[in-house]
Amino acid sequence: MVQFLAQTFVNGINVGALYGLAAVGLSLIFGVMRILNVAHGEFLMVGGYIGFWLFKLYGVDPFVGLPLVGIFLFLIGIVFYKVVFSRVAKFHEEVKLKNSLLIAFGLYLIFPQIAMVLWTADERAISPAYSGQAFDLLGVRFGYVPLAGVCIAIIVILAMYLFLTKTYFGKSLRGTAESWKAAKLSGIHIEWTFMITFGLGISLAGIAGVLIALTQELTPFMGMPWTLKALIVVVLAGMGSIVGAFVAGLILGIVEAVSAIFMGPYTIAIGLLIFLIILVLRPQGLFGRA
Amino acid sequence: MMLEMDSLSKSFGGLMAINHLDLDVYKGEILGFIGPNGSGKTTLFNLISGLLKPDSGKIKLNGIDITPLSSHKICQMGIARTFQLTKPFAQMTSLENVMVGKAFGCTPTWSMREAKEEAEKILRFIGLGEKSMWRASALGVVDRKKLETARALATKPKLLLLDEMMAGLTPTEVEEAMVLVKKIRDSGITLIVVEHVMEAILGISDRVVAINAGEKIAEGAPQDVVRERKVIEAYLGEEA
Amino acid sequence: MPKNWKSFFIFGGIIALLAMLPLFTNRSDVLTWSCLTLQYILLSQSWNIIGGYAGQVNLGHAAFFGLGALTTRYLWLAGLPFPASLLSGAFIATVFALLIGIPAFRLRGIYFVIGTLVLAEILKVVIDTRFPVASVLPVETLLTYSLLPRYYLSLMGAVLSVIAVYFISRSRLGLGMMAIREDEDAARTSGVNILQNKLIAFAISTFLAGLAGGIFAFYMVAIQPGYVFSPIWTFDSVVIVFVGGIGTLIGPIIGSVFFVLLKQWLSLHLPGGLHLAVFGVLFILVVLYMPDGFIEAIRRYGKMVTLGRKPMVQGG
Amino acid sequence: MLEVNHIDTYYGELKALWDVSLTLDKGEIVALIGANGSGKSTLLEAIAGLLPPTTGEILFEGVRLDKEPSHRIVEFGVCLVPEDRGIFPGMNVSENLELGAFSKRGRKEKEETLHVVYGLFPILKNRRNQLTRTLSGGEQQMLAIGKGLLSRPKLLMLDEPSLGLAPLVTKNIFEAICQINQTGVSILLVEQNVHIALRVAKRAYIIENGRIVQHEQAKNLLRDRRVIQAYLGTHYA
Repeated sequence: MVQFLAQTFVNGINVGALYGLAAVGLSLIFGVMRILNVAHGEFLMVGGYIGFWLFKLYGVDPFVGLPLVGIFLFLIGIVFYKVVFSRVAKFHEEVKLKNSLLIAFGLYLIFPQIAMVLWTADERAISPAYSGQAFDLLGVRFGYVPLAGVCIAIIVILAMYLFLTKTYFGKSLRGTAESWKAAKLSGIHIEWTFMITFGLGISLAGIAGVLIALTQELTPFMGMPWTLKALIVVVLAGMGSIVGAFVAGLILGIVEAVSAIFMGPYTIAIGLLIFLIILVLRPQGLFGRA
Repeated sequence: MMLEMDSLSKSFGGLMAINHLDLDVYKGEILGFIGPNGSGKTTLFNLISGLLKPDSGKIKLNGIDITPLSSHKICQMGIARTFQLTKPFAQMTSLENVMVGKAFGCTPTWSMREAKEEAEKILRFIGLGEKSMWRASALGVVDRKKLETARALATKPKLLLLDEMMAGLTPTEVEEAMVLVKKIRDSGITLIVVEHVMEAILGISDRVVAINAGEKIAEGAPQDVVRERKVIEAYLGEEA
Repeated sequence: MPKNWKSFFIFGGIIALLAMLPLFTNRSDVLTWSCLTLQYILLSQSWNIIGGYAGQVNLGHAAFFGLGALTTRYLWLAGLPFPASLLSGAFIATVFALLIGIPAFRLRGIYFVIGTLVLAEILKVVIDTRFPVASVLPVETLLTYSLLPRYYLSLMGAVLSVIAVYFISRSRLGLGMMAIREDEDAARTSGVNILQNKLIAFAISTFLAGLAGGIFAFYMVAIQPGYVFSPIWTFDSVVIVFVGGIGTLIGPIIGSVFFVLLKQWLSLHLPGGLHLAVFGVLFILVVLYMPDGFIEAIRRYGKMVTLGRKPMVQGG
Repeated sequence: MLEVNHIDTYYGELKALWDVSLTLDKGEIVALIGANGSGKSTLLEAIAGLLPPTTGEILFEGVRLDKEPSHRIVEFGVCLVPEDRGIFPGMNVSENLELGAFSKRGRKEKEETLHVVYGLFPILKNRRNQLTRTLSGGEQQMLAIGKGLLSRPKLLMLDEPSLGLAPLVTKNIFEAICQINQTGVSILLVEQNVHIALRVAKRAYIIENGRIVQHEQAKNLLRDRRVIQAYLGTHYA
């Protein structure tokens, strides 16, 4: 029984780390730019498929491909910022929120269709030779690939955290998030900050996508469910909190894994319901302040 | 006595915005309310109109405790207000703005025709008759202030709170506004007026209350209050 | 008021023309497109009430469409007369809206947006699990299936929604809704009961959405229960309302016509689902370059001086 | 040093400044006086590039500022401490000061300036690891000015530095402002406390409804009946 629970716990963490990673990018973009990118999951899907291509077509090991995908998605993010979101970023808060939602809807229409053409509707996965291998510790099974996923997620989020708190540029991102007006008056180039932020957020989504492709399957329509997961995690954590987003991701993963034992197929609904209840009782998030 | 405030307190994160304030407003008077920026005037208006709830203390309107009531109830009981930074319904016409006050205020009506007629009357009274079909977003600062007052009047209040209605007006406009305020009072409405423009406060108030840092520092006839040393120091800056 | 009479005549004329459409043509594609357009008018107007007039960006609209569709479908196939099934569906949607309305309206801004989106997703997941199998019309119904009653029902629904929005926009209720949309504090201190007003708006909006779902359930030969709860229904409504002109009577009508026709036209000329992608691109362009929708663009183009707008002094 | 020539500024469709002109010499303190909503803050925002003027020009040491973005204007040595203080409430004091020196100009001499600021406001040094949100109003204003100084401005624009502060704190802030001025920084001051403003300033402009209506030596204004009536209250006459 203890072993079973421990195993459930580990499985929950494996998935939860990915939730956290998917959410961090969304949280970063919202925190700094006040743009709610509900197409976040679409970029995550693109990242997953690029990793899949690198592996399938060129035999690049997914863990080697990871940084490549990160860089590529960063560039994609910058292009998308320049072409569409930069025009929205200039508006007032409310108009900005509304229009960023609408644009993301548009992207939500575009991405799955293009993915269908490029990669067909079949379920895909990145499955290197070592996937599925695992070791036992006290009767609990640890898969190498999921474990690596958790480690990478932790490293990426830690790096993100250090970047934001220790580097000059990172601090300027946080400053912009606090007040763009004060940031402008401090000599921070907002346009530039926004562009880098958007690139970073999308890059994080891409990395999450590759890790997801290693343990779950890719489909052209995976974007929206993952966006929802990321949104839930971000709201639980409180908008804009990076480490909080990761912790909230873990919590969601564990809650889902545990409730799967009792609720079977209704697990996802339970997770969402818990979320809604927390949202109504504590709109500022578990780790946010009022 | 129309409005009674009894030991009213409100703090924001440790900062006392209103500190055990006792204040009475008498029926039919114009009460001038002065104090430097950040002294708690707007907070007090927010408390009276129910947008904020006090940490302690009571507000009574004609003897009835209105502290626990929600804003719309308070409005329907006869307290209307304007906002210092005007809050027009931007995408609606001036007429529609004022109709909201009539349709939902103290004498609510379901008849849009009645609301419209009343709103037109009030707009003419306030001097916006010709701009009744303008969108509020297209109005200038002065017109927005007038619109704000018209909307409040349309709720048919017994007590009207005017928050810096004259800020940014030219001297002529201030004089017009002073006449207007007196006209409102003569129609039977009690007023609390927050103003920075000293001339106006002295010209229209029957009584003046000065606050600083959330506390009442003086109360009485306008000419006396502005002569008190505490007021001069707080409001006009210390003569060091 | 001659101006009003003119609009009434135009409106009546259009309805009459639409009612006679089946006399002019029996091309099933024309009727299908018209059916879809009319259903979209109903659905988007229903969103327009809560999103456009009351200003609450509800992204859980699919939940109410889905509840209406599912209830109507199952009651109808279980033998209840169709009109009763349809009304029950709309009724269930409304009841659900009122149940969740009070906690939901505690949420502001972005949280309301996310909360409603997640709410619809919960329903979708539950329905997907509970009703995994598609509902197909029984053979005897299939044999007598005709587009004509579906067409007239859609027309009735669309007309009803337009009339509803027309009266709301000219009523005390609509006045209160718009005031809430523009500034809650100002509305509140002018005597508007915010929660009550939002709930009424929500009830009307979801009733019409449930109706739209019911009509869709009547129209479709086979329905995957989870599909009617898909966020795509919400997105379509939002897209139509924004493209046409949010918070206007005509906007959703123009938006629906544009949406259905363009989508159909694209689907004829492009392979696979690519028409959706092109539609997405077009939509983004509209959002970027016509932020107030067609109605405002036309108005601005037509005359620089309109109701309540000063002539622009400067170019921008 | 600063020359504002006939600028007009709009908020959307609303005209906020009408043909405003103003000059400021090196080392001067100039005050802008006017009622709420008269356009004082707008003028500062226009100079800082937050709300660029539609017509007219703004020259600083001979360079056109009106076409430059805000972050470039900081590089020229013009810094605005806005009415809401322009600090980052969720970051601590030293992070705020660090971001104050974000410009290339400020970063070069960050350590020395920091030293100067801590000398001017010793309390900030004690509180350097505290979240800005938890500071008192006076400390926040000191931080705001300190943060402004870290960009090494030649011209410091202060919008209502005494807002919401107790008289004694106000006095301290203004003493600091005078000290800053003595180090050679020119100051453009918007202040509701007309007494203090006219006492520290050399010259003052009076602005009404977006128009400059009077321009005078500060000490003359203190004696001007009209000004006294309008802004100090009639009883003073």
